[in-house]
Amino acid sequence: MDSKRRVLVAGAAAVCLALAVAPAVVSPFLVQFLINLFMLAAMAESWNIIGGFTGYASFGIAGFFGVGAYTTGVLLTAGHWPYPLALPAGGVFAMLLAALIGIAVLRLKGQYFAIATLGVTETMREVVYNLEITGGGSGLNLPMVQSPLPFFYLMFAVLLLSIAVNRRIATSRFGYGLIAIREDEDAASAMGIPTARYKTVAFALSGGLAGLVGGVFAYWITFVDPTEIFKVSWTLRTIIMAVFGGAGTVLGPVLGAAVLASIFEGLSAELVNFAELGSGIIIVVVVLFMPRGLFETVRRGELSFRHLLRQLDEYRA
Amino acid sequence: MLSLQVLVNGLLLGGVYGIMALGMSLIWGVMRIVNVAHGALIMLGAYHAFFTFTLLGWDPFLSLPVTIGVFFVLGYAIQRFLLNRIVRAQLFLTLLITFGLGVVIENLARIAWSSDLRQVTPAYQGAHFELYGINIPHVRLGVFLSAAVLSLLFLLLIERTKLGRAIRATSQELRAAQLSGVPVGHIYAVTFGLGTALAGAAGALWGMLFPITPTMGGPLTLKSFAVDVLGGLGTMMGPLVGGLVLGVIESFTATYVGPTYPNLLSFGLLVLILVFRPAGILGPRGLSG
Amino acid sequence: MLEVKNLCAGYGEVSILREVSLSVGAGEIATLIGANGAGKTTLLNAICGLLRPTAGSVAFDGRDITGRRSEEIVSFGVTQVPEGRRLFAQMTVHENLLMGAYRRRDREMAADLAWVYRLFPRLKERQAQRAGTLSGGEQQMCALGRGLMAKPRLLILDELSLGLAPIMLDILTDAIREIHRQGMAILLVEQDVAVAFDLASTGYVLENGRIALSGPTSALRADPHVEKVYLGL
Amino acid sequence: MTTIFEARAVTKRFGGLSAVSQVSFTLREGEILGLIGPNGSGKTTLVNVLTGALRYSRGEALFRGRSLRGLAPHEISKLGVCRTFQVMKPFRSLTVLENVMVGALFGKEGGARDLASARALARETLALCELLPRADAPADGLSVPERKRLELARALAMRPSLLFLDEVMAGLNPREIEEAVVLVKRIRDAGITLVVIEHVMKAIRSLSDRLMVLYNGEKLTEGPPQEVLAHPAVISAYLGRRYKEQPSA
Repeated sequence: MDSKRRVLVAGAAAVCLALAVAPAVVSPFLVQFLINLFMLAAMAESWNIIGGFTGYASFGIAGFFGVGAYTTGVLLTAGHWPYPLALPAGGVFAMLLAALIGIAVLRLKGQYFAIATLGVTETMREVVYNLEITGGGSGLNLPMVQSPLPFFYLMFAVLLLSIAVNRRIATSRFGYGLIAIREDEDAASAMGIPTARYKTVAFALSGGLAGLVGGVFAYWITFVDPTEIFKVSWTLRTIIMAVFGGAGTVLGPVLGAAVLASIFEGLSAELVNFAELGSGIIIVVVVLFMPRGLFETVRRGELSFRHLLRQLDEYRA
Repeated sequence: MLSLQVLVNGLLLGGVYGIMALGMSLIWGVMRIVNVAHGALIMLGAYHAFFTFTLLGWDPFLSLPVTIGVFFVLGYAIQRFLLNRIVRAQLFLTLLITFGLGVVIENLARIAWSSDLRQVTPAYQGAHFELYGINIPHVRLGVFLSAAVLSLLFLLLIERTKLGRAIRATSQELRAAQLSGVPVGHIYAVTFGLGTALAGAAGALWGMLFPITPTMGGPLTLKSFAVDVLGGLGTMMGPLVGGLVLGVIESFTATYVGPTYPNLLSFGLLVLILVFRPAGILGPRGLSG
Repeated sequence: MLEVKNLCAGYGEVSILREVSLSVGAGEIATLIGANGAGKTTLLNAICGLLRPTAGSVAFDGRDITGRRSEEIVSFGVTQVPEGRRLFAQMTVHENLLMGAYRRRDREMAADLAWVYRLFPRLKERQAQRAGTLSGGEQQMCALGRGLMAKPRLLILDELSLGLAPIMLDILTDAIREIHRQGMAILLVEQDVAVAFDLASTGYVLENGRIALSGPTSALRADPHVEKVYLGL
Repeated sequence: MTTIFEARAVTKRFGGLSAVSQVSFTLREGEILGLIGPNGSGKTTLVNVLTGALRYSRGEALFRGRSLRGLAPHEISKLGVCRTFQVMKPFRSLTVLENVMVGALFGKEGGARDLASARALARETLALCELLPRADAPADGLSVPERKRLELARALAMRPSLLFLDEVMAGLNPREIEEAVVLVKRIRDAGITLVVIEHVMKAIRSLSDRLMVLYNGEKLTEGPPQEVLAHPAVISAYLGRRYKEQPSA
């Protein structure tokens, strides 16, 4: 490994160590913030597989997040499954559902794919809303767990898993296939890439990971209701973090999540009322000035104000 | 007789659905932008009607033209100074920026007017009349007729006027429109202005039927999606047909299946249509590319 | 009338035009020939304001129109009939022609419309028909008619002969001669060397973004290089 | 030399208009067939049908006796029938080397399936196409001739047995055309059968063993270059009516 990579790995190890020790040391509020940060980062990483690498901007990540949460929740409560079984089951079910939906929805492109995945999420919410087993409109209660510590490590583990999956993809034949599909699907198909199969696998992986995150979230919050868990803002906040950080890179989405989550958290601490407003303004500013994402903009050394203004003209009417 | 009443209720509601979706379909047809802030603009329209009604005492139907004018200017400004900069960016950036815009509008409304429910209650709120045993409230009929008149005026503008020709030309062949001397940036701004005006009007009408809150926008954006896709995205008549059809379907589902099922149906329909007949009822074939 | 001097243009980092100069005199027909990918359409887009040139200048009737917006350039009297016709497919033939006159405020539009219908009687028959339903040749007539409706002083035709049946080509070349007789200057961008040399008095040969040869078409016709590159005999 | 490829009455209709109708031809192993015809004569449409990008309206094609009709593009390229694109389609955010690696990774069966051997094969192919110095440059920074060679290198890295080259010489100046001709000959000497679609007559004449002419979607004629190019119908169809009849304007 050349020196640059050795430094990178050492840095990552140090971060992991610090985070592992953190819960014992740091205030309960910060623990909650870190769990939330891990969750958002893991969601951004899972979206990155289909939205970043493959270039298919799915607006349905909240759907699989919700499916995972509900599946784990139902297995835990009605099914009396032990959590260590219920959680992975939630992820696997979300993955299978994503594969099934993917086969149909991935035939669409661009705006149509986005609207279809948005519709999928809405349909999932309405299905859950009308089912007995999921507690219908009143939601689902899960058994309480006293300390948030297990969720701190669990969510961190899911984040590491999602980063590992992204890394594995980025440095594999499958990853090159996905990137080729993003860049030019016709050329990719002509060069021997089974595009339909690759897209479906990417969509399933993305859905499965989001399902896992949902499974941890459900048990952490111990209450799940359809309107809250399937909210469109889950999806869009995930996407803006991935895009802001740098979609299509391994660590970009995590960086984006870390920066934006801190800003959103900071905002909601001081000006409670204006947090959402702040996040809306940030989204508009990021898309206008840094459409390629923070990661890419920094890498190209274009963080200066002059470059940002030039960015404004690139996509003018 | 019940089914006739349900049908009429569905049609009356379908009128508002149609006008709501028409604004989104226009913006999509001309600029290929999916306006996620559409619902937030509808919400603003409802508040605008509410305040002109409560503060100035204007009748909500009579204040419609004012709403349309104000929202046209608002829409023109949004496109001219914000969206024209990213109109050629990749898809999900346009989706993201309109989502950000929607969040900003929604939260400004929440901060400015708080979250408690508002309702436009003109004097004739309760009045209704019977026709062959069917109960027709004045307000609902008024809303339907206004929506119908607005749609007609809009279609005439698009089909008969020079401006309408320029808008259609730009949506069908951008380069040829430029080479014919059409100022495309201005036409985009006018188009977004018209779309926003329609959203504002739809909001004013919606506010007479249902409670007004800052968060009413989100579901309305999705409903407009469903109507447009059902009717045929990017076509002129599609949204109006889609609105009536969805209004009737939801009305029947609510009555015969259960009050919580209409949304399940409309979103399920949205996905099924996109996958199997993306062109919708009226749209040309092969829009899935 | 049209003066292009040392024009450079391209997309992103890839520069396509390298110091191109050409001119079209008043009432003259000039032609620009070259293989596809040589930069012909890029040059036209730079002239007509669809693409901002990176260097050089474009002047029309002495007025500098470099980098001006396309709608301004149309109102100065420069109109381009684009490659591949690009009609407004869902709109009727009549509406397509009206769109050509979008910038005009004067009264003679009705007279011009009548003239276009006399020039192309078949368009008159099909005026209420949707442009997308016309045959290739008829679409080309409609595109040409749309350009004429802008009452240009310089008409630029990009690949008029593309995919046309010979008889249709004859009708259109006759129409061009008629238009030229009305005093209009024409810049003909063509792949069909025969048509180009038949109509135009001066010619420019564009190769890989550079003007390789220029001069009267009678001289160019006999030039070995032209024969070698464009016929390959 | 054995017949490697056979097209039988290949037809493609869009609505009423048939872009390609009843085109049949055969290819012998290691041969170069030149495919010429005016714009809109159906050349690219024919390639799109044969390589699976478009569905057949009628007819079929056999590669080493096996029918290609109904196969998806990636299945066809796995058999060793590959193509380049007339409108170049580089993977912009990837480097030149990575573009070619995609070809190596997903080309004919039994090729380089791990990144290391794909990288090595890609380097070799870039050397063949004289693009090695540009290996680490982003694909969208290349000049027109370089992009043409990238298209070629990507297809070569798939180790094809039969390669359709769609206007790899369009827009090149005479010197660049000479280099491209040398390169294509080197590919043919590596045992690859080629169908070359070009407008540049000089290149077509020196490269092709046989020439096929398409006009309005139909096969006008086929045969050795000298014979085909002197054929009166080809002259008038390809050059346009009047060039030869009245040389003096």
